[in-house]
Order: sequence, then structure tokens, then C-alpha cells
Amino acid sequence: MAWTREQMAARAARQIEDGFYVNLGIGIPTLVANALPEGMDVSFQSENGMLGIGPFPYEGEEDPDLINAGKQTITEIDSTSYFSSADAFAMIRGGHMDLSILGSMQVSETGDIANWTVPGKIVKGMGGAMDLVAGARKVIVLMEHVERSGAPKLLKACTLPLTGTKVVDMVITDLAVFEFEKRGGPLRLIELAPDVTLDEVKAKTEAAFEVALEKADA
Amino acid sequence: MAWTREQMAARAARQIEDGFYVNLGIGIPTLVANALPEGMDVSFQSENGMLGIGPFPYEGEEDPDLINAGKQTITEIDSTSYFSSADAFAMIRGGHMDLSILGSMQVSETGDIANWTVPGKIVKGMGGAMDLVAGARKVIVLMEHVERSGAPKLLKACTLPLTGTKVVDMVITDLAVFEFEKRGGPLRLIELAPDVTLDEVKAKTEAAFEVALEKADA
Amino acid sequence: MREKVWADAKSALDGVLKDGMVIMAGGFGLCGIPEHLITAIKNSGVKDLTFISNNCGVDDFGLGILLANGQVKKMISSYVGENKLFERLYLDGKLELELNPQGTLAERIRAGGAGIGGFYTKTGVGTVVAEGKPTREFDGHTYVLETGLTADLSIIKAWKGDREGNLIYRKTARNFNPMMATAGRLVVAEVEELVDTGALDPDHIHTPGLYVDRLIVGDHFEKRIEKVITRPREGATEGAR
Amino acid sequence: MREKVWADAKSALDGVLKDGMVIMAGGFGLCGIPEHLITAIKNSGVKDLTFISNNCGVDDFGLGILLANGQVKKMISSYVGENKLFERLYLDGKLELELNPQGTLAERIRAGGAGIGGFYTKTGVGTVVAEGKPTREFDGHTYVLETGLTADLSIIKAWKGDREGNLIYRKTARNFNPMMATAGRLVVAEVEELVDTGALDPDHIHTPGLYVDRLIVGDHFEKRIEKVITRPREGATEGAR
Repeated sequence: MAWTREQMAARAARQIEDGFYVNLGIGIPTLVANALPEGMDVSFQSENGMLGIGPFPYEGEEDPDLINAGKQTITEIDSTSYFSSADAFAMIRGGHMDLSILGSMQVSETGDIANWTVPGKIVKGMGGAMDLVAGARKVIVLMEHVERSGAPKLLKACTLPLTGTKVVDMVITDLAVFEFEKRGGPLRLIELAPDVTLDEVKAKTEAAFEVALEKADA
Repeated sequence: MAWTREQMAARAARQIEDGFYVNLGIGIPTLVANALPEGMDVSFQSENGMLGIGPFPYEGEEDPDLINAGKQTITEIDSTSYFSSADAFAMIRGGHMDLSILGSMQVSETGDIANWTVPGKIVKGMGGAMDLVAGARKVIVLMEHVERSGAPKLLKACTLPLTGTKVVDMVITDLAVFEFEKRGGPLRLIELAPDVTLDEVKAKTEAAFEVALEKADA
Repeated sequence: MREKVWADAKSALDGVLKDGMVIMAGGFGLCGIPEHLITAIKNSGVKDLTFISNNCGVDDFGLGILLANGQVKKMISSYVGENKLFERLYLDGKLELELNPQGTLAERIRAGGAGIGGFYTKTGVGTVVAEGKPTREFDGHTYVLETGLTADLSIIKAWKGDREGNLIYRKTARNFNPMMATAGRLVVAEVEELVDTGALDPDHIHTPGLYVDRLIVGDHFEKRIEKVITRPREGATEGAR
Repeated sequence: MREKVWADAKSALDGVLKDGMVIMAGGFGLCGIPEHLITAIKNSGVKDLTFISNNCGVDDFGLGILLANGQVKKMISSYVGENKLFERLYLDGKLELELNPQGTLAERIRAGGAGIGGFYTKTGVGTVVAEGKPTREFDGHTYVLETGLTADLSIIKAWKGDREGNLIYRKTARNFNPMMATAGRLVVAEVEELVDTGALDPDHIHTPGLYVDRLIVGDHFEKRIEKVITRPREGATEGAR
């Protein structure tokens, strides 16, 4: 049985250590914050210029001067600090974020990631994604294992324009968890979702990977 | 009759326009602030991280957290802002200072300046001088016309290690005022101190210069 | 006297705007954008503008109104995905677009203001962003050269300002405004409140007055929110953290 | 729990200091220097240190006490002219010195903390500073390539800090401290006052807590002044302006 989006987020949350500074991308990654155990001291950064993101505001208390990188209204907490976008990306590019969790369209067996554009469709722009994958100490990708068409998203080589090369450390899909032994590979399957078989994952994965299912709970 | 240090400073002050942002070097340049006419809106920057320098403090009111780039106690004024040294030099290097007034040991006829070290003597360091001459919109040098030995300081080429090349816009000495028509030369004599003759200046100057004494009050 | 305060956006931009000029505009999404100055540019009718701005507003607000009015020739941005009109103009070949990674865009603007000709970043190496650009190794990693950006004019938005041009920003409305204040040959700021010189804590000033040439006080800020997300008052555990 | 506050300078540096390490130390002259951490380094006896610091203190205060104690192998600075001991050690070949233009030093530290491998500046072009370094033309001007600087440890001084490590600095004691807070692999800050988290205005925080690993509250700050200059109370027109 494949994991739900919430279960994928919960699995990603297990990678977050007490004291971490984390940047969460748009989509499934935003669910990760809610999956953290109580009492953990984790700070979330927003690349428009904020460290220490609070919960969404109560209705009527939205502040137009206070939004996250997804342009959603948020709140501040006691530890919050604000800074310019140049300082926000100095923080990211300088290797000060412990973890970046992003969605993606494709990941290659060497840890390349393609998550910002599909040629022929309208270009929206990469936003902060290229800086995040180049700068964060650890990069975790949260994505469906295959496209709607059934085509694999874990590939030998990405076919879409790249966001970064040899930058991914872990991939969590609805079917399985993979990690890169080191940046650039090799890719290693370390966990299967309940009742998901190795054969199913092999069938749905183009990327070559080693199998190291020690932690598997199947 | 040669100009005094105060008169040299006053001559330099005439180059300051209302609204200017100015950085003053150590030595004679510090006298320039006191030579400004009342009512002029001029802000002084200190490259350790301050814009809007006030007068020296009253005795007993010195603040160890408030010094200028010469490490002297100073005060703040209503318009003061503080920033980091990186931001202070971003301001200088980015061309935002209207004027830098510095002392010097040598200036060449192409506007090179040497004012930070004498080989064989102990190296103290260039501090902010190289950034100031490279970044300020206008650079004025205030210096004695000759060395104590009588050797000229306005040279064909500097013999001391350079602080910057083709950066000087004006040189005010105790004998005369020179300006560079444009950065890099040619050098032009525009003013003589009272009773100082062109022949005296020619005798005491190695650099080639044009004579354009229209403004001379001799 | 240094007089920086102008009566309104129109007068502050009078004689400044020219067809074909390059303008930096502060803001992230619709947060911290110079609303009044954008409206004044619209009313001026100036055209063939190049904007350096992280985004391009929405269809009927922010820089989107200049798009709709046919005044924009080119955008230098990082994300333009909230704007259908943008899409159509771009696909019709009526709009040029140069996309930069957001951090690279922010740093290029800082560099332009700070006298840095160019800088090396790991961001974008191996991607289309780095194509044709020089690279260099530092400590065994490949970096790509990006150049500093400046503009003919920067229009920015701050919270409070004084008559010397000292500015402070509020919360995430700071974003690109401080760097753009350093990188425009002329810088015009709009503020919500003009305070007496000396009223701002000098340790707290985000943009020293030296960077600001002209200042206006906006008469009405719409401050539209793109995505209002709230949580129920009962359950305080939900949220974005 | 993220516990950043340590009992004192000695404990905060315990197990951190190693012979031969590279340390960034904040301050300009004697203003805004981490007095307590410098004393703790002296007492540790660690040696062969390389310091990245704008100056090197005076003979008996600031980094000068580490010089006097024979613990410094090399200085990376912009101005070391206030220190006779420095002069003697240097002339005797007992001390290495790398001089940087002050703005270049400040920017190299910022670059190191910001993931910028190198940057191009006009500062120093045509001088000894640029010898052997690559140059490049931007807009018809020559720029020289300078590289980012990082350190094993940064010791910095702030005015107030909270338990999350958020810091604010006071007046010109800010100087090199904020950049150094970003460029050390371990960052230890000393503050004059520890305040409750939430007590600092989030718009006013100069160094976000993420950059600070350890924090101590100094028990006594000497804050020596190098050049006390005053004006007479009668004549208020004299002064440095």
C-alpha cells in the first residue's frame, strides 16, 4: 500500500534532527512541519527573508507584510528574525541551512534534480530552487514515484532542464525511500512502503539502484 | 606665502557641495569638517560603519562603542545610521561617496597615488585607503608640496608602492592647487597660494603639468 | 539643504521617466511593492521598460498593471508564475524574459550596488543558467560567474522613513528593497510614514539615507494579499510552523 | 532542545581550540572585540594560531595579548599600526602577515559566509595587492578577483543576545562582527546582556540565531578606548563633525 502525502511528509520529518534549520518547498514538503514530534526545536526559513516561521494566522489577523516564499500569510514566533532576500540567500548559499526539502519532477541516479520547468509549457521561473539545492547541507526530494502517465521519475538521467547536478541526498516517494551513499551516487533503496514489493519498485524505476532494505518494515 | 594646514583644509572644503556625502582621511583631511560654511548639509562617513558623524564628545561622555575610523571617540547626530564594515565598504566601493579627501606621500602626473607604505619601514597596512581611492566619485589629495628633504611629492611616476592608479581628481598642497582634467591626466595647475610663484611651483614639482591659473588670487 | 521629500509619486518621477529605461522594483510577490510609484509609471505612459524585479505582480496589481498597459519590454526576474497576462504576452513574443535563480538575482543586485563587478556562485552550475558563462574552481567545487546589476531607476517601498532618507522595512516586506536601494542611479522610495530625523534608532536603520534620492509618503496602501491562509481559532496545532 | 548559552568563555571554548587553527575575531581597533573569549584563548595556551581580524589590538589589550603570549603565527588584517610588539615580531620573522584592503577583507569574509567563492573588485588594481591575481574587465574597468574567507572558529562580540542566538550590536561596535558570525565553522559570541527570546524586535536583529553556535554573557567588559578625544563644553562648534 503506497504512502499518502501525509505519510511521505512524516517519513521526511524523521530526517529532521533537534536543532535543525530547515527550508521547506511548496507542495508536499509544506506538510512536513506538521509531522514533527512535539518539543523538537526546529526552525523554518523562508527565502524571501525570515527565519522562525509561525503557524498560519487566525482569520482576521493576516498581515500583508508577513508572507512565506509560497506567498501565503503566516505569523512570527518569539525567535523570528527578518532580513533581506540577499541575506536570506547568503544563508542558503553559504551552507547554513541543515536541510532543504523540495518536490521534484525528476531525479537521476547521480542525484541530479529537475523541478523547475517543462519545455514547451510556459516558463514560470526557478525561484529559489537552484540556490536551495546548491546550498543546503542536505537535500531531500519528496515526490510521487511515477508520473500520472506511469512513466518513472527516478531516471538514469533527467530529461527535463536541470535545477542542479549531484545535489540530492535522499528521495522519498509514495512507494519507497532512497538515499545517495554520497553526493553523486550510488543510489540505494533503503525502505519500502507497507506491502510495496521490491519488484514493483524495480518495475517503476529507471534509475539503477542498490538494495539495502535493512530498515524496511514490510 | 604657503598655506597653513587650516588654509589647505579650507580650500578643500570649497570643493564640497551642499548635500555631499564625504569620507575624510586621517591627518589634514580631518580639519576639513571644521572649515565648512554653516548651514551646509554635508554628511561624513566613517568606514568602520557609520554615516552622519557628530562632533567629539564632551569630556566624560566618551562612548567606547562609538569611534571613527581613526579610532577617536565621536558622537552621533539625528541623521546617524550604523552598519557593518562590509556595508560601509559596499557604500564606498559602489560609488556612493561623493568625495574622499586623503593625505598622501606621492601623487603622479597620471593620478596614481601612493600613501600607505614605505618599503623598509614597518608595514602598518593600507586600511581602507585602497577602497576609498578606487570607489569614491571624487578623490582629493591634501598634502605638503615637498617632503621634509625638499624632494617633490608630485612626480612623473610614484616610487612608493601604489594605493591606486589614475584615481586622483585634485591635489591641494601648501603651495598650489592642481586638478586632473579627467582621471589619468593631464594634470593642471589651477591656483597658487598667495605670493607663491609659478617658478617656485615648477621648481618643486617633478610631474608635468599644464598651467591654467584663471582662478588664481595671487 | 538636502531636500528629499516630494509631494507625491507623480512629482517625484517627473522628468525622470524615459522610454526604454531599466527600472528595479522592490517586492516579493505583492508584498512590499511600491504601489504608488507603479501607478505613477502607469499614468506617465512611458514605454519599452525593462524591469528588474523578482516577480511581475498579478494581472491587475503590482507590475502586472504595467504589463497590461503595454509598457514593459523585458523582465529580469526569478518567478513570474502568478500572471496569466505575462504568459500570453511571452508566448506571443511581445515580452522578453531573463530568468535568474532568486538568490543569484538578489546577489547580482547587491553586487551592482556594492561595486562588485561579478561573483562566483555554485547556484545554477550544470544548468541552463550557467550556459555560456565562465566557471572557476574554488576548493574543488565549480562556481559560475554572475555579474552585478544596476538600473537607471530603483523604486522601492519602506515602512518608515525620515527626511534624510533613512529607511526601515517591516517584516517580510523588506525582501529585495534594501539591495535595490543601493543599485539604482536614481532611487525613489515610498513610505507609509514620514518621521522626524532622529526618530529612527540609528542601530536599526536598514537603508542609510545616502542611498535614497527622493521620498514620498503613500496616501493609501492597498497591500493586496496573494494567498490568504488561516487556521481555525479552535485548533491551534495546525499550521505552517 | 537547542541550548546555546554556556557558562563562561572558558567552557564555551573547551574542546574547540586546537593548535594551528584559523580564527576570525571581530572588532575594529579595540571597539567591539570579544574580550572574554580572547582572554580564554590566552589562558588555553593554544598556539600557532592564524587570526583573521581587521587589527591586532594594542600591546596589552585585544589580540595583542595573544601576540605577547607567543600564540599567533599569522595575521590576516588590514591595519596593524597600533602595536609595537607586532612590529618587533614581524621584523624578527616570528610573525606572518597578509594585508588586505579593509573593504576587501570585509567583503571576503562576507563572501565566505555567503557561499561566494570569489568576487571582482576595483580595489587594489594596479597595486601590490593585485599581484598574481586574475583580473577581468567589466564595463571597461579592470577588476581583480578576491576569494572568500572562512575560519575554523569565529569569536564575536555583540551587545544583546537571546537564547536562540539572535544578536544585536551597538553603534560602531558592529563593524566586522556580523560577517564573521557567518563565516566561522563554529561561532562563539559574547554579549553584554542575555535577553528573553522574543525581547528583541525581529526587524532589528542583526545576526539571526542560526549563525551562532554558542553564546556567553561577559562578566566585565573593559572596553578600552584607544584615542579619547573630547571637545570643551563651552565651545560646541569645534569637533570632527
